[in-house]
Amino acid sequence: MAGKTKAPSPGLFIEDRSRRAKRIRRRAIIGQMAIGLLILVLWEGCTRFGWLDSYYWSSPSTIVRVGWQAVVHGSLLSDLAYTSGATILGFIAGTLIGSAIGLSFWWSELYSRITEPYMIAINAIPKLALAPVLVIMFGIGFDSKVVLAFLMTVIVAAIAAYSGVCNIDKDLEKMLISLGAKRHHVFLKVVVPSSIPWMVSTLKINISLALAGTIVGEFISSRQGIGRMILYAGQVLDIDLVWVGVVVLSFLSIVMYLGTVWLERLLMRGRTPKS
Amino acid sequence: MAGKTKAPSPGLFIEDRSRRAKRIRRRAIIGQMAIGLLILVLWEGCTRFGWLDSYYWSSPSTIVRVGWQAVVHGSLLSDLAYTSGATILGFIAGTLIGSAIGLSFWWSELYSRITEPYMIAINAIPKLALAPVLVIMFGIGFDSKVVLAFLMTVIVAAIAAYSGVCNIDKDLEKMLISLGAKRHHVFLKVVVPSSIPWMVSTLKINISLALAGTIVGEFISSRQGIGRMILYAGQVLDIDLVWVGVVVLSFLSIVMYLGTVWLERLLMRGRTPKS
Amino acid sequence: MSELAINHCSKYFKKDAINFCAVQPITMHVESGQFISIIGPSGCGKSTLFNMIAGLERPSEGEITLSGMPITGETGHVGYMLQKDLLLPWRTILDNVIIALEIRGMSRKEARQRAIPMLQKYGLGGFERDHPDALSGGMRQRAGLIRTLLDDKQVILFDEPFGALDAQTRLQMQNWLLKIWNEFKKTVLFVTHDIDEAIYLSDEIYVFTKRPGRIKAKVQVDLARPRNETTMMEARFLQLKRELLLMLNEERPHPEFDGNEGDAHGG
Amino acid sequence: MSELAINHCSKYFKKDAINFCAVQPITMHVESGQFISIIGPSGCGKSTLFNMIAGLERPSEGEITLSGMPITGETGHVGYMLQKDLLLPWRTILDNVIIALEIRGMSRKEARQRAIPMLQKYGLGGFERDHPDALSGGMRQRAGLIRTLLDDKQVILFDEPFGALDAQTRLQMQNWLLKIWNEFKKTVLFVTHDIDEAIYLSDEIYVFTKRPGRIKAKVQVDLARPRNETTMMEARFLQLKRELLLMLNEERPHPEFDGNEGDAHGG
Amino acid sequence: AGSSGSKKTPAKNLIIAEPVHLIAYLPLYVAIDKGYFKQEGLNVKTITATGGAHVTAVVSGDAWGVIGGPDSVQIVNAGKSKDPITSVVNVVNRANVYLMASTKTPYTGQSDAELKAFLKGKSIAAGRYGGSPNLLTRYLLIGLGLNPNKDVQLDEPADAAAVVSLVQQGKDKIANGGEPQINDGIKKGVWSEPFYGFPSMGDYAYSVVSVKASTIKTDPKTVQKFVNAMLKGLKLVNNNKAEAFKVLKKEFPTTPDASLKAAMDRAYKDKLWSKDGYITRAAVAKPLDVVKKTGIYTKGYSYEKLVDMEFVNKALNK
Ligand SMILES: Nc1ncnc2c1ncn2[C@@H]1O[C@H](COP(=O)(O)OP(=O)(O)OP(=O)(O)O)[C@@H](O)[C@H]1O
Ligand SMILES: Nc1ncnc2c1ncn2[C@@H]1O[C@H](COP(=O)(O)OP(=O)(O)OP(=O)(O)O)[C@@H](O)[C@H]1O
Ligand SMILES: [Mg+2]
Ligand SMILES: [Mg+2]
Repeated sequence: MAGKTKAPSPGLFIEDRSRRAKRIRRRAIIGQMAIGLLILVLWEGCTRFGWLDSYYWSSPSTIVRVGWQAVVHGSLLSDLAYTSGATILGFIAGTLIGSAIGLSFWWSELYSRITEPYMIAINAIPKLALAPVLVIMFGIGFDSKVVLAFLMTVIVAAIAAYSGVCNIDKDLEKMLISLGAKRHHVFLKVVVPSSIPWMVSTLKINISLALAGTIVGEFISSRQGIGRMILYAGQVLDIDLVWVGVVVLSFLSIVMYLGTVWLERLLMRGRTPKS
Repeated sequence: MAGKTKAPSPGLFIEDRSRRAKRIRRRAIIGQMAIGLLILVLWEGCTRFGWLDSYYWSSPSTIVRVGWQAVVHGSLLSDLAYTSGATILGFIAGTLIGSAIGLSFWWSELYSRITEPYMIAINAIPKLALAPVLVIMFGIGFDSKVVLAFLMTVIVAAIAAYSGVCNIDKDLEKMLISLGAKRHHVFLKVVVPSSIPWMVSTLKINISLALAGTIVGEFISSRQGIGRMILYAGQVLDIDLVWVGVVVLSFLSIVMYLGTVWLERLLMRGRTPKS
Repeated sequence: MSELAINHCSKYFKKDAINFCAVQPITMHVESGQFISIIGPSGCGKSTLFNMIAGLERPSEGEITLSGMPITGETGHVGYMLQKDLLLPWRTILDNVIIALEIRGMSRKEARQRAIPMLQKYGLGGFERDHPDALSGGMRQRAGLIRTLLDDKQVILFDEPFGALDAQTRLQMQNWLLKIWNEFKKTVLFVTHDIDEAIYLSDEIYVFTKRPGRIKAKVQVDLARPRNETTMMEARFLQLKRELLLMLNEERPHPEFDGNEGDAHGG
Repeated sequence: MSELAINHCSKYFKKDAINFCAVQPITMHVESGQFISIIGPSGCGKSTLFNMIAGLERPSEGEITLSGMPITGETGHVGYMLQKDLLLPWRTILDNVIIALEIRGMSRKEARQRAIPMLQKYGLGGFERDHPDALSGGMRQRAGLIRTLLDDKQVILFDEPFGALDAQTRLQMQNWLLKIWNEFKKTVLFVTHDIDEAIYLSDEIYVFTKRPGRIKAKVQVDLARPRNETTMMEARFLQLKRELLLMLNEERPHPEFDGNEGDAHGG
Repeated sequence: AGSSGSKKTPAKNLIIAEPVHLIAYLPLYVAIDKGYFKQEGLNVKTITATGGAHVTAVVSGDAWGVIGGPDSVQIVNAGKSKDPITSVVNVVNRANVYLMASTKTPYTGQSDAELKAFLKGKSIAAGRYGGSPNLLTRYLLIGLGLNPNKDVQLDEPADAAAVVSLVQQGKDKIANGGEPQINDGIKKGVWSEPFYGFPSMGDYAYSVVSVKASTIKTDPKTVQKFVNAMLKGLKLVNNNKAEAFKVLKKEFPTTPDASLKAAMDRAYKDKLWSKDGYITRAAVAKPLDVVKKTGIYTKGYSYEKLVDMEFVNKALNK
């Protein structure tokens, strides 16, 4: 506005942060690709020349070939859809319900304190171990994978939301109460929105936990899914196919990660990153 | 100090927060025990009266009995030592090295941006799936469990430390630089200490991830450990013993959780909780 | 109209098992439409008194009435503004100022319609859809005051509302507040550490003793209204300032080196 | 002794692809041991100027010298204190004030020995082992100043150091600063929004224009030292205040409603 | 850790990787418990390695030998040819898998045609895909002219115990498995005695001990000692039921006696354990035919390369 004065004489040093940021972004993408390429080349080379045992390490070209076969002759695509579907559903359910649980702790400190150790204990149960019980409780269908993805995420989401609740600006609550607000007003208008950054902060971790949960669910029993494919491949020692599964899961997780980054940006719209 | 005037007349309303806090703490402990007892009684009752199939659900009394057998005739205690040892070592290594990685991102934005997607991808690899490769890489001994616990925690720790790095008060850096500090001064005197709360905040999640990593390591291959015991029990359909393992793990995780709470308090000494 | 009466209100806390007096019994009657300032050393209980009036804390003894109705321990009877603007960072300015109306159950749409002219009239036109982050400190306090005004309470408490603003913005805000007070004829209770500010704005100034707080003196500010920047150069202004400074100095425990007796402040 | 010279220094930023002038070319010579204040509207580039002197930002053109030596773009030649105390919350007060010595490579033990008498002398005795959280705002700023003093630079820049303090604490801090300045004979550059403060403290006041900043006037403060609270009631003081107020009012874009042209401030 | 390296003690440390801790591996446990390995100067320990890691552990050198199917050994050998793994002694010589029908839909037929008709359209809890029980079930279906992917519904849980609950829940009508599942199911009334047993296939190299070819080459003495002790273990298990049961109890301390007893009875009845440790051509052919028919591994094999019976022969001739 007022700063747009005459152009300064040439040869001046002028700081330009946005250009610098852009340059870094561009270089980062180039660097990422370069590293990716380097890994691929090294991997391929090492296995070609026998520095790495290609039986166990497979090789990028083999993985692509086997992966393509799995797409054409196998059911890789529908497996992928199955696994990502269960993961996303479980993630959404776990995050929403977990956040709700965490937020509900705002209503009573007593209640939250009583519940905490039980949540921790439940979280620590290795789900794979309780397969027979889980089969009885949740069956072996698609829902059971969703339930496991849900179970993996719900407690982490609850803990995060509760951290948010504990860090609420008490003065905002006070302000609202002084305006004559009831507790449910405070909850809806202050507690929930001000906990959002905390909930958002665990999305990245939760999406990979949800994926892990789905995979465990498929290990327990499944007719479809990447986890089932990997398990099968491991069982019959088809390590190339194991690698296909691993690579697909890595890509899936990166895609989901980007999804959470986008979600984060969406939820944090109109807020500066928390200090 | 100046407030210690004459005692007020009796019958006044006097606020006493520390007493209220103490009361809540006492009630919470009572509540926790009550709920624990309730669960035990319900569980025992339901399985006694056949509302739950005791074959799958076992029962508290059976679990205690089988657990005692496992202590006396089996090797429950040494299993417990094995699992918790690997977990704690992996947790410490993962947290320290992960934090170091996260902090190292402070030195270059480019480097951090290039690295991030690869970290995410590595984090998403289901370790159980790569069992054959992991055996080749890390063997089947105690170290391999530590490595898996490490792998589960290192990325989460790195992400947390990096969040800390991103949220550093730029003015503190500026102040130090204005005093003539070099980059390594800023790193050691501002970046590291001011990221500690962020690193501390993931300890709770990381301890259970480390436990999960150890269990997976024991599933892959082991001669000892609670994970191996659970796996074995599942294979011989000794579901009571599976429950013993589950209960022991739950207790272990609660103990470790309390340990991290203590560690948190230690590391955050002299700091108020972050706002 | 309404008169705010504080009858023998005191406040005790229990700390480390000993009773701790924050405010000694205070009795105060504020007539409708008056602008009252309260000054006193840090930690003397000014904020505690306000919390009691606003119903956020229960007095240990005594009673508070508004137009004769007891309002002790009840919230929602008076407006309250703090030094921190306390705008909700995730809401736009417009949605921030209507929050009291929302709580009362008015629909957002109606509330917004009512708020927009208010924002425009009082210097926030064009910022309705911005988030608080985008505004300067002065503008944020302005939004906070408009929120309080929309709540439409007869009595408004201000607890150091301009304490965090720089001196020039502060002066603008004082003039602006006087203008609004003049238009709305509210009863105002105003806590400040700035003696100039207290004199410039008030009809009456209560001086509190150091902790535990008690009314030390009540000073009438007999300066003509409307006041403007030249008022501050008047002899009577300077005389009042000298008087008040003297009174406050008496209440300062160690005039040279000691800060605020360990109360955390600032930043 | 040392003289600080700012020779035709300006600062441009590029924002959204257009050049944006934050500070117009400024030339200033500050003699050793002087107390100089700078006042001007918000956003006029005062902090940017200080950042250039401290070596934190590179000027777009021009040069800065200290006792004839060029220090443009170099850090560590002058002391710098901001409104935020910028104490490291995880260090005790004692360990906070010695940080500059540590950076220079002195052992902690030696640095502490040097700092303790300083803390005791200047009102922080007994607080050495406390963390900053436990201190009031005024005490924290005191610790910040002691940190700067221990760094032992001839020139110290203050950017609104007392802006976040309440009026009474502020006055104490001003007296304390004058006392220290008198003992240490440092060259001080002091940015403030408070005209009273500028007059009370300075030998000379530079008034800046609104953005992009430029020196509008240079006012000699011919008040006798030592100064105390009665100084503020003197006629010459009031006259200077009136003059400066007038100058600043000229620089205010919209005297009534506009705040700080959208610059975020406060809180 | 702890591969064949410790020279401080006279006994040589050997680690045998097992995919699961199984009642069927009793001869191995007996040889350990009764000190047969000790007598040969060996200190043998087992390690449980899942997900195909049991064979890998030998490849990586972490384990000295592996107990498991020759089919998985062949698959790994085909993948990496440098130092193939070779089977040296037989342990379980019957396909230790059975089919049970839910008590709600019992099977009473006798002929293949009846079996086919019974299986068609049923849902079967078949265990982890790629695992032996699963593959054998598929093999049977294919042999009967049924398509495992179309004509029946296979549920393939990774966890053995889940099979029982699947049938009990009514999700599946048929289950496969071995002991102790069978007995558990019978006790719970989920199913009755198996209606089909794969032991009927006769000699079947279900679990053999295999070591690296390089081990045979560089350290044949140790291999010989190991085989000697294994044969003693097989002998005791086959001849002294009471002693064998004691060891079984020790190895599976928390499993109820009844289950263990049922498992032993069934094992003796179906001649589970190899009499002499010898791996016949026919016994190897069957598992490799199973992986071939089910499409897991189709590249073929050579008995001479996969099996080395010189040690068993030497021990038997001694
Ligand atoms: N909830 C509480 N529990 C215990 N003590 C309290 C509580 N609230 C306030 N106090 C104490 O009561 C005294 C009065 O505090 P109050 O905040 O009312 O002072 P104040 O006059 O507003 O000070 P300032 O000018 O610094 O804002 C202080 O010593 C404070 O520590
Ligand atoms: N790094 C930067 N990039 C772009 N613009 C900047 C940067 N730093 C400062 N500015 C702009 O330069 C102008 C001068 O800012 P500066 O902080 O120096 O003002 P100031 O006089 O200190 O204001 P205040 O009194 O509010 O502290 C402002 O308009 C600001 O937005
Ligand atoms: Mg207060
Ligand atoms: Mg500034």
